[in-house]
Amino acid sequence: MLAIVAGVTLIAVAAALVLNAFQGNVVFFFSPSQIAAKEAPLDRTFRVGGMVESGSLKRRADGLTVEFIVTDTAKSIPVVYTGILPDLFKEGKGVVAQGKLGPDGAFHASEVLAKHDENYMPPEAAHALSKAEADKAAKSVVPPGGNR
Amino acid sequence: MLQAYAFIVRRELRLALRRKGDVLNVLVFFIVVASLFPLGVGPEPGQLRAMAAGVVWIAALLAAVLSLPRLFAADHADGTLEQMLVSPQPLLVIVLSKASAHWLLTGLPLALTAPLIGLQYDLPTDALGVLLASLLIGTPVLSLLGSAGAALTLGVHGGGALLGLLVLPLFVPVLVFGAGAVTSTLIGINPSAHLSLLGAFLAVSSLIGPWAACAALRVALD
Amino acid sequence: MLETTALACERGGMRLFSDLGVALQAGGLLRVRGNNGSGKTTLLRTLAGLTRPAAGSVRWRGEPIGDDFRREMLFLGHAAAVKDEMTVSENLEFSSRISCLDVAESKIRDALECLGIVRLADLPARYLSQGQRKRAALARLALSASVPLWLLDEPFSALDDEAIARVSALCAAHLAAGGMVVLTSHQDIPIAAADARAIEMRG
Amino acid sequence: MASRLLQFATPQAFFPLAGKLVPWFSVLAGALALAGLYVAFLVAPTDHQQGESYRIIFIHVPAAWMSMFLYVVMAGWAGLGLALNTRLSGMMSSAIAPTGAMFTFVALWSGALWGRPTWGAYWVWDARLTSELVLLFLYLGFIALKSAIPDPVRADRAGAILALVGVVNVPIIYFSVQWWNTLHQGASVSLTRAPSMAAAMLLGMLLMALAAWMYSIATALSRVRSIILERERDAEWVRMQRSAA
Repeated sequence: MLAIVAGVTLIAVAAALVLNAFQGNVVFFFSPSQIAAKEAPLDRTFRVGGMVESGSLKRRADGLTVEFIVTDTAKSIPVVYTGILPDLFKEGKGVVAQGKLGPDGAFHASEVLAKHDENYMPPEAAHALSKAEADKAAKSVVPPGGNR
Repeated sequence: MLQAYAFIVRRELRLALRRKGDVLNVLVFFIVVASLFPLGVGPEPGQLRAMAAGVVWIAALLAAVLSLPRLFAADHADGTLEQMLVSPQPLLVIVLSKASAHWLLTGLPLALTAPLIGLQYDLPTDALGVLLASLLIGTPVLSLLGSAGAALTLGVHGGGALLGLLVLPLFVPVLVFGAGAVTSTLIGINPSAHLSLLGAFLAVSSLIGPWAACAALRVALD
Repeated sequence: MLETTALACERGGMRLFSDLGVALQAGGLLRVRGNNGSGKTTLLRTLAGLTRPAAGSVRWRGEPIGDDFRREMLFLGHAAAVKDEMTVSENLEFSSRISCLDVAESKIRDALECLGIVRLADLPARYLSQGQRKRAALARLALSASVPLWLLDEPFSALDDEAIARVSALCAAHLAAGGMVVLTSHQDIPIAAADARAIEMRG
Repeated sequence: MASRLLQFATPQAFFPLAGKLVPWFSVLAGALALAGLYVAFLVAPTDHQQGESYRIIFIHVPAAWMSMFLYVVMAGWAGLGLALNTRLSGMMSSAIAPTGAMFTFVALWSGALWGRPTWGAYWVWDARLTSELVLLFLYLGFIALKSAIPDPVRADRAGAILALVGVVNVPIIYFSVQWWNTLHQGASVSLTRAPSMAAAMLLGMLLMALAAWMYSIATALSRVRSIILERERDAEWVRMQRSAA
């Protein structure tokens, strides 16, 4: 009898802790709006996530440093990155960069991460979809985890 | 019930302290393994800081696996384990006190020395605090699931390596959430999510581990 | 009190015995004879609830054996169950406490005295001879008068005549007080018992 | 009905039955595999993003499904054996394990080969590949434990306990790796959840999955026959079987 009671309480505790893990402000990364609102840590590396603004990708004279703007359609933040961009990095697509806020207000990234999604479909369907995506992306973007 | 738990744990501690070597060996092994990595990977602080949590946690896992076979082997050899199984005490109490004694002798010392190693790896103080917290929550899992592994491989030829193969995959969530908690503080992410998931896994393991250990002991001594 | 119905046991896939019916009442002594490998030890371990029978059942007071049964049973196997790192009295104290027996210091010494090894009380068990280790294990009998069922596997092995006399006296006293003893042995040691029976295990 | 089924529960009665079933399932597996491969390579269209390299999905996904499904089935048989003390269930769990491990290995390799053209690396610490790797270790642990214990009865029971502990942990391991993976790999912004599979592709994958399932049953049944012979070698009916053959 005691074992059953102990078993049930343990499972309840486990479930509660898992739920707590999800409700907490699980931030994978900070959005440009949060950075503008000074929520991101200033003196420490953190991650910024958002959409790469189309047409904002510029390569500096030294050929290695790139600049682009990450936006969540509300605010945007310039990002400076020295290194090779991942082959899946594209304007208009999502990106997450890890680095620090520089004194000049730009985000100096030490690492840029991109990930392809798992959709597989014939080319024609893809064109139709991407047109729909473009309209939707313009309206609103929410990073997963829904931070407060 | 609780009284039996207390004096079995006291007996385990008394036995262990009479063979001090075993307890210290595990601790020294943990420190040596954790100190080998900078020699192998290079002293560059940024790099060390990034892998500190992983190294410390993996060293803790290996140290635990190293010390698990002794959990039941000595008592099995001299027949005292058999006496415990026929004693009026519920087998669950015996398994829990053995696992607790194992944690007090390996998990706890590892957790307390980990911050020192964290300093070697240039971890900031708040990350050291999270490292200690994650180890305090995570190492009991090593003893709980580990005791099931030790019972399964009791008296089996080649038990040590086999035990590692059995329990290390089960320790993956502990490694992921434990090390993850520390690395997330390094990139400004609140570790509470990791720590509470670690706690959830501890709760689940305190259910699965003892059940499996009891069943395995009955099978081993059948 | 203790009874088995159609009990059958296997070892390594080989059937040792089957259809074994045994019954034991208060004051009953049961000797289990048989040559090596005939299943004597397996039978005792099955009665103690350690080994799972291939068929049939073991009942104590009409109920299948479980936690309560273990409160009223003492099982001593081949192994002396004595820790080398602990002294003789520490060993006895632990084995008695784990069997929920009241363990005053004086009682421990009396039990050791009863088995003639009280002078070894504070010696780590590592230094004991095989016979002394067996005596240290059997000392528990002197504390277990209140435990009705004694299951003893080869209690007399490795013992000298003096120790054998002490152990058989303990058994006789236990039987006289209404206790029950099941023991396996190759030697025919006389033990006074009102209801003494024996079974022969054919290999 | 149950009593009729139970009479097949003894190894001796199950041995001839398994013998009759093996050819049926093998033929079924072969037919389904041919149909599946035909659909996979000749009917299914190319993919908009990955062109032809995505076709490995017809091996990778069924293998991954089978690797997890077989672990659950193995744990089920093992748990049954532990509870009912029936020898045949323990043998079935031993018979399934190697096939499950093989599918896990195939899933891993096909995942890695697929990672090469798309993510640019043979091994990618993607959540699925990593938790699949851990699943392979769980299979290997089960097989190693059962072969390390000489006494078959104890081996079955110890293996059952390990399998049950494993089956509870598999979802937890997958979840923890998923969580860890999104942090390491960096969670990219996910937009709409578009329909992810074209009809023909789905059909190809289902056919291959069914083929894999039939294959597993066929191999498990033939393997359990050899386990039964091995375990019951000194039983009367096995000796008669051998003398008659």
